[in-house]
Amino acid sequence: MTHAHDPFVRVVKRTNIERSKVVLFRLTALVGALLAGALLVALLGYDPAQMYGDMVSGAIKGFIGVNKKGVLAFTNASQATIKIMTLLLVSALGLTMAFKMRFWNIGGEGQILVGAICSSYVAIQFGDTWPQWLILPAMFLAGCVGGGLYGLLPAIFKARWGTNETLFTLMLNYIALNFITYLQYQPSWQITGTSFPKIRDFADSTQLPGVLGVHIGWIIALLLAVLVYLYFAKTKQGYEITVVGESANTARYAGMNVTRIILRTMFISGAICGFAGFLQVSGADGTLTTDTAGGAGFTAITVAWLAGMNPLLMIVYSFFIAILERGSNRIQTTMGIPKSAADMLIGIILFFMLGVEFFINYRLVFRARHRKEEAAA
Amino acid sequence: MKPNAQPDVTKAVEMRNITKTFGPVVANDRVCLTLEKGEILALLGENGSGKTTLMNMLSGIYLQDSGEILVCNRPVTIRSPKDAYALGIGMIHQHFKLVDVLTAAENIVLGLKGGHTVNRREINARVREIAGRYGFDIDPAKKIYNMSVSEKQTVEIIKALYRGADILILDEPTAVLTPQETTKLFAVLRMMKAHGKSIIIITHKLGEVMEISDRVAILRKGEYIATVRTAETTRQDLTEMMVGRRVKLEIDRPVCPRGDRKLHVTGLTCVSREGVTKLKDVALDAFGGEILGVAGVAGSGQKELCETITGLKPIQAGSILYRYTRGGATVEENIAGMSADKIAQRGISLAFVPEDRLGMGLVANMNIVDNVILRSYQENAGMLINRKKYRPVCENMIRELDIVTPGLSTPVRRLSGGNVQKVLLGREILSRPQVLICAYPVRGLDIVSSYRIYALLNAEKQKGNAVIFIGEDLDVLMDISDRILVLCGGQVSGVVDPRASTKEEIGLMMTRIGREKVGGIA
Amino acid sequence: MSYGITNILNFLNMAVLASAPLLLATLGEILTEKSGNLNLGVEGMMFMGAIASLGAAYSYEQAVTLAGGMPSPLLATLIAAGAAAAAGALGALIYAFLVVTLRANQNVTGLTLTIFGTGFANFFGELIGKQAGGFVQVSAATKAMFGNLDMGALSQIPVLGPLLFRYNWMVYFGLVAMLVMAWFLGRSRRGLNLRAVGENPATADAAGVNVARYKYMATIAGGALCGLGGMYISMSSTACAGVWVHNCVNGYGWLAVALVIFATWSPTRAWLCGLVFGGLLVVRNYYPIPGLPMQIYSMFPYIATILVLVFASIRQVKEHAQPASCGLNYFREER
Amino acid sequence: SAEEAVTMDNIKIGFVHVSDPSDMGYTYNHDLGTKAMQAALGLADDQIINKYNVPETDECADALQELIDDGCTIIFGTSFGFENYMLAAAEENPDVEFCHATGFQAAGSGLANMHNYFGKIFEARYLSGVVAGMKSLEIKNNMLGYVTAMPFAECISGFTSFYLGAKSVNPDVTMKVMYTNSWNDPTKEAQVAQALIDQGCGILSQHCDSTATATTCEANKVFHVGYNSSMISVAPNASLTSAVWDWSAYLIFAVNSVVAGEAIPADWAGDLASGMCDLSEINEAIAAPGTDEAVETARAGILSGDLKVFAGPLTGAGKNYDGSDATIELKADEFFDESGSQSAPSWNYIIPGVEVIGE
Ligand SMILES: Nc1ncnc2c1ncn2[C@@H]1O[C@H](COP(=O)(O)OP(=O)(O)OP(=O)(O)O)[C@@H](O)[C@H]1O
Ligand SMILES: Nc1ncnc2c1ncn2[C@@H]1O[C@H](COP(=O)(O)OP(=O)(O)OP(=O)(O)O)[C@@H](O)[C@H]1O
Ligand SMILES: [Mg+2]
Ligand SMILES: [Mg+2]
Repeated sequence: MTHAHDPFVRVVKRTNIERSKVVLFRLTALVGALLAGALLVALLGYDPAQMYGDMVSGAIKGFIGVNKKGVLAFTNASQATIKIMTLLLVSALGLTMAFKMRFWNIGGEGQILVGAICSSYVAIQFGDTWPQWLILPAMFLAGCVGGGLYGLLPAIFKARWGTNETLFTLMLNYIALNFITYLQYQPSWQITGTSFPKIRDFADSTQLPGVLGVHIGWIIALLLAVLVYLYFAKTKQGYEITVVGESANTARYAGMNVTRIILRTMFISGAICGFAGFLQVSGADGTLTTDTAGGAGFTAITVAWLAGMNPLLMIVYSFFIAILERGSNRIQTTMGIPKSAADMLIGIILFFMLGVEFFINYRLVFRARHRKEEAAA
Repeated sequence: MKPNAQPDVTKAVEMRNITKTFGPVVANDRVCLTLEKGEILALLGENGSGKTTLMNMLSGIYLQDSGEILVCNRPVTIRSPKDAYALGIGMIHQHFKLVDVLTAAENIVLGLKGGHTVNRREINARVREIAGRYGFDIDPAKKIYNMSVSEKQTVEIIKALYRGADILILDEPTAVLTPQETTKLFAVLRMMKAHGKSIIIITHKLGEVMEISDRVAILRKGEYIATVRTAETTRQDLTEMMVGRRVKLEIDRPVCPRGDRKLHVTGLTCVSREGVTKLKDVALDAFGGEILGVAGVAGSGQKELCETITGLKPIQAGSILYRYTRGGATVEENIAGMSADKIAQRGISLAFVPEDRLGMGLVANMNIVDNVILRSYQENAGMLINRKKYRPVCENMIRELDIVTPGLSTPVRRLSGGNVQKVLLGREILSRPQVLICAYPVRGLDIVSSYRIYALLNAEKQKGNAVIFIGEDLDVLMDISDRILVLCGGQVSGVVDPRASTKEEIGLMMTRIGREKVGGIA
Repeated sequence: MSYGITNILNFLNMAVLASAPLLLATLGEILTEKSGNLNLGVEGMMFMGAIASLGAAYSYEQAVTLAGGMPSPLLATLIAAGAAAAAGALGALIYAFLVVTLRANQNVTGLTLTIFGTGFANFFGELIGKQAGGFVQVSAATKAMFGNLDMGALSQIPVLGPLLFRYNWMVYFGLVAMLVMAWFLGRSRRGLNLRAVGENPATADAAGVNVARYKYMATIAGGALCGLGGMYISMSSTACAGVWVHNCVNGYGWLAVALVIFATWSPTRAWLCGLVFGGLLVVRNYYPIPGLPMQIYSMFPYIATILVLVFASIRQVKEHAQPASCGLNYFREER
Repeated sequence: SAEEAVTMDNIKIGFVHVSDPSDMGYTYNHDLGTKAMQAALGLADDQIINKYNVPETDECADALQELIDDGCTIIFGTSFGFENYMLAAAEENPDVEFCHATGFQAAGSGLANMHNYFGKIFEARYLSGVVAGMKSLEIKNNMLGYVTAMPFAECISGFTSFYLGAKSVNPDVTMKVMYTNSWNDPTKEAQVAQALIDQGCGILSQHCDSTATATTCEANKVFHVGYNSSMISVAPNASLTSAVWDWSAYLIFAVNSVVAGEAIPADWAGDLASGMCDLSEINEAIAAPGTDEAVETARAGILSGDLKVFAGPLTGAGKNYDGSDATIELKADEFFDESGSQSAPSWNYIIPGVEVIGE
């Protein structure tokens, strides 16, 4: 008789679920998201099949092949995708360092920019005089140190007073952005031959060599993913980060210098983001603008999260998001669908991905089934 | 309702065949329980036997998978705490359910129906009225975060009464109270019983069961065993029903020769960040082959004592001489002022089992291996961590200490309280310490688990190490310690030989009376 | 009146106007965070409110005009406000469903909402614009509804007149919303329950408060306020004044999130701090410091927020802290 | 497809824009030009590919590449920051013509397929200044305000010509200028406009992409002179007129040249005469009496060459590209040949009567 009042559905925690099932769930969510997106564009009078088709072909058409000049390279379409992916992947790896420590670094954008600013400083000062073998490492170093120090700043306050890092890092994004605007007005940084507030293009020697048509950064990014993976799985420092993230109290008790670990980790986190900034100015853009980071610091958060903080999975997810971003450029051309559709689609996909985690962690038992189970017991 | 339709209402609550599972764990397996009107029923069982779970179903926190509940002989469905209150059931949870930043009065009226606005004057008057009736002392406008544990408990009880609870459930209410506070609480409970309230109390302390309850219901591993009249049973019988076999109820105190002085603390003074003096001029010696008990009312500086010695809290004055062997030679070094990481760097292994097991001693989300390497991962050189080396060590520990776990990769958060404590203690012992400090090592543990822990501590003592045992249960302290240091308000009010003193004497020293008055400490 | 006084008055006027959209969104986020939901999607919800209000008012006007009627500016205004609130609430509903019911990570869900809302608004803004032949705008009569109110004699009182009585209705609406919320959180029973939910949901739950419902309600109402904040930008602020401008919210949502901390979760302080914030945003126009580049001026609000953050964390006041469970999801049977 | 001859029926034309037409300003206006060109040349919709909201980063290079891959044989880039990416693409793709607005490097690049274009918008601005000057006489407020994006030649040349136009009819007029540091930040534009109004300016003009200045003027019941496109529809009681572009003049010329196989000049500056720059309709309801006549007089002067905008006697102080101070002093019979040698504006001096606030 109590059954009359049974809740219609109850939530039961799953204790174990096979990996294959997890993958299946996630794929289902992805398909669901794509269908939802399709429904939306169909309602607006576009052909969803064509949209997705164009997106994919626009992003990875041909992928890799022998180009006009007879050398093996990524195709024009996929080059852009790989570049976006590189930026996202490196930034996500940097942010993961902080996230593993439960340090909500949403200042990736700012750290990328400061890294880019520092690299640019070197490029502008010495680009014309130093040889490539010297200028590139110098820019790399400047970018990492700059991004690292910028990441260190909120960490100092966090470690000392527990200052909320989420907003601290967020505010630092805007400060970095405004600083670039400031630099655009400095004659020593400006493009020559005009007073237009734009930072000049850097010398050719400051540009990273390409591999298969894309700057070498993409290979470094892949290596970095493996490195970060190993860092967490195998090193003492990785272990310390996890402990501090779980409980600073425990870490202190275990004889860890929590302050030092927070500072060190945030320096590395910022440095990797700074490295992403370096890749942007010396691999992709060849100059510094307020769009250098272009929101990657934020999108990378979702990449890191989607991958469940697993650096190797981030390769997959950054590629996926890159396809979406790149593909949306394409549909603007072919179908006249505004580019902002990408943001909306990414949003929808993420919503589904966020939602599906629930079904991976919990099981729903409906009233009817619950009674059957009970009867069987 | 017509008066003759009123059934015979002697049963306040009846629970029939209640089953509740959490994933694979069957917390309650067809449990039956009856609470009569106007009685105090003690609910007894080992850790994890399902007491809290059962009560949570009565108070609407959980919903049973199957079985039925009758309140005043009427079948009911309790889907939320609101339903429970409507039925006159109120529960005081083991971990208080109070909002820190709100006042007592605000906490009391939380979630209640009434006008759109909170009429503070009216509520305060009502609260005072209830407090007066049962002999409570309470300031309705005081914020919870300014309250002591027993004050908070008072708020919890008034909260239940304010909502018109006739059936009151108290989950381990005495675990955090001093003996004096417990006495006061029991007086209140008797008064409530006199007012016709029905009460269920959960406690691990058999003495209290015998003192306060009318009947005792016993659970074992989620199953209902029996309900007996308190007057017709003994502690030994209760224990047997609870555990399922005979257990010895005396604590060993093996005789060992007193060893070296391992720790020599003098003039230890510690002031908190807020400027409150927590320890003042504390002196103590710990010798090998001896268990030094530390007694005191909760918050008398026990926590600070442990944390200053282990370098987790800065001190204002004092010296802490620690004797250990370095490079073959025995040295006595002052470790005062060194932080925990400094102490660890010097190669000093000062084992410490903190009060907060999952928040400080262990990392709840990590598995056993990762928790065991916590204190020693720095030992091997290089950047890399060597987990492989520790797997056999952990397996060994699991075997030796009888730790119940699905495997090495299970996060310790999933383990039961007793097993969590075993992992923690086991790891600390692994480091072969010469001094082992344990804060409330058996808090919340049932009898069997507690005895296991006592045995481990005695083994350490027999190895010639110094053990400092900070406890709350004077009976236990007196049975296991070789000496007892009594703390009061952050000062040492004396060191006594438990064999030569009485519980009353020590109790008095804990509350400043007995010896010269200690003043000037907040 | 001397130039100095006029300049101060003008400056204060602008500070009030600049703070108005921030205030609405900040109030929304305070309400949301009081329920324990840290919704970082304010920017997204503002964007959704901004496009929805404009789009709805525009569609209404188009429909009526097409039918040969005369669109009513009052009705258009109401429709715009309703649509803005509904759009913000919709964003918040998505968030609440994911976070409260499906227990998703709050930070990531909020960020996603920002990404989604930004895309949503710019997408539809561009799309409607394309259909309207370039850009969308509402009729002049509707625009006038969002302009500064003429309060006759009141506006003429020296000093007080220009200071208090020369704003658009949304500024006063923000003030009223602030007062209502201050009363709600400080005095009302439901407000007390809400605070308990944000501080300690398990306790609220045990006390018979329907935690999920409160979280949903507060988050959705908060989202509606954020949506109205977005409407302020697209309709009321003279920046857009009823014309869709690509990317018009442009970081205001994040400023609102920061302002919540600045205001230490209090509606009344949100109003005051909002003024300070608004002042910082426009101060360079009224009190330029010779030699200080404008780009450095633009950093002021952000630097000020950081200073407040640091200052608050050093002081560690228990009462004015973030609701204790903020950012954490609650599931009764979890332990 | 390189073998296939380019004809009007198969030519594909690409555009790269930094924003989209909803800005109601620069891009909107450029887009109007595109539409006019399409109508004039009878092109099908799929012969024109627009890329909107392209940032001035590497993404521009990708957008260009995409247009090339899609078969465009002529590509227009409309934002200053695109120039270097276009230069690089031009070098890579000699078969494709690249036309870049506001830039200055084509002539010096030695690339036959890279071209700059812009216009003598200062002529139109001068006329719009005349409209404002007439109004200032009528309302007896001699203070003009000017909301502009950034302190560099294009903007400085813009407000100076506007001021000179106003001054030509009202010698007592002065002007306050404030920068927003952004081409398209409506909120800031509105705030800056409000600040100027608060300081007593009775007529505002602008050099930013959005309509925020116009709507702010409308709300404050002061007058406005727009830029890029007519803003009367958004501010019917404030907007007097606008200095506008008709980009179709160049677009048609360039596309015709490609089809005809003729070379496009490295640098092309449209003007009042060619119709590329002009004044939009004058809002007769609010314009001061006599405005039309005054404008026509000035227009005739400019067209005939008798009237030079930057004519002496005129002094100004500004900065060189390296940041050092620079001055100019034009004698009574001298003039500064703005956009004479290159299409991009180069007047970079602040003249007396103009006050720049808080740079
Ligand atoms: N939150 C949880 N989630 C999943 N499983 C749990 C959880 N809590 C406990 N368990 C499982 O339940 C088992 C029994 O736990 P329980 O607390 O009942 O142990 P116990 O019998 O009380 O042991 P002890 O006497 O040592 O406390 C644990 O071993 C664990 O695997
Ligand atoms: N929320 C939960 N999720 C998963 N398992 C749970 C949960 N609550 C209780 N359990 C499991 O149910 C069993 C009974 O737990 P319960 O807390 O009722 O024990 P108890 O008798 O109150 O123990 P103690 O004396 O330690 O308080 C244990 O195995 C416990 O691990
Ligand atoms: Mg247990
Ligand atoms: Mg329990």
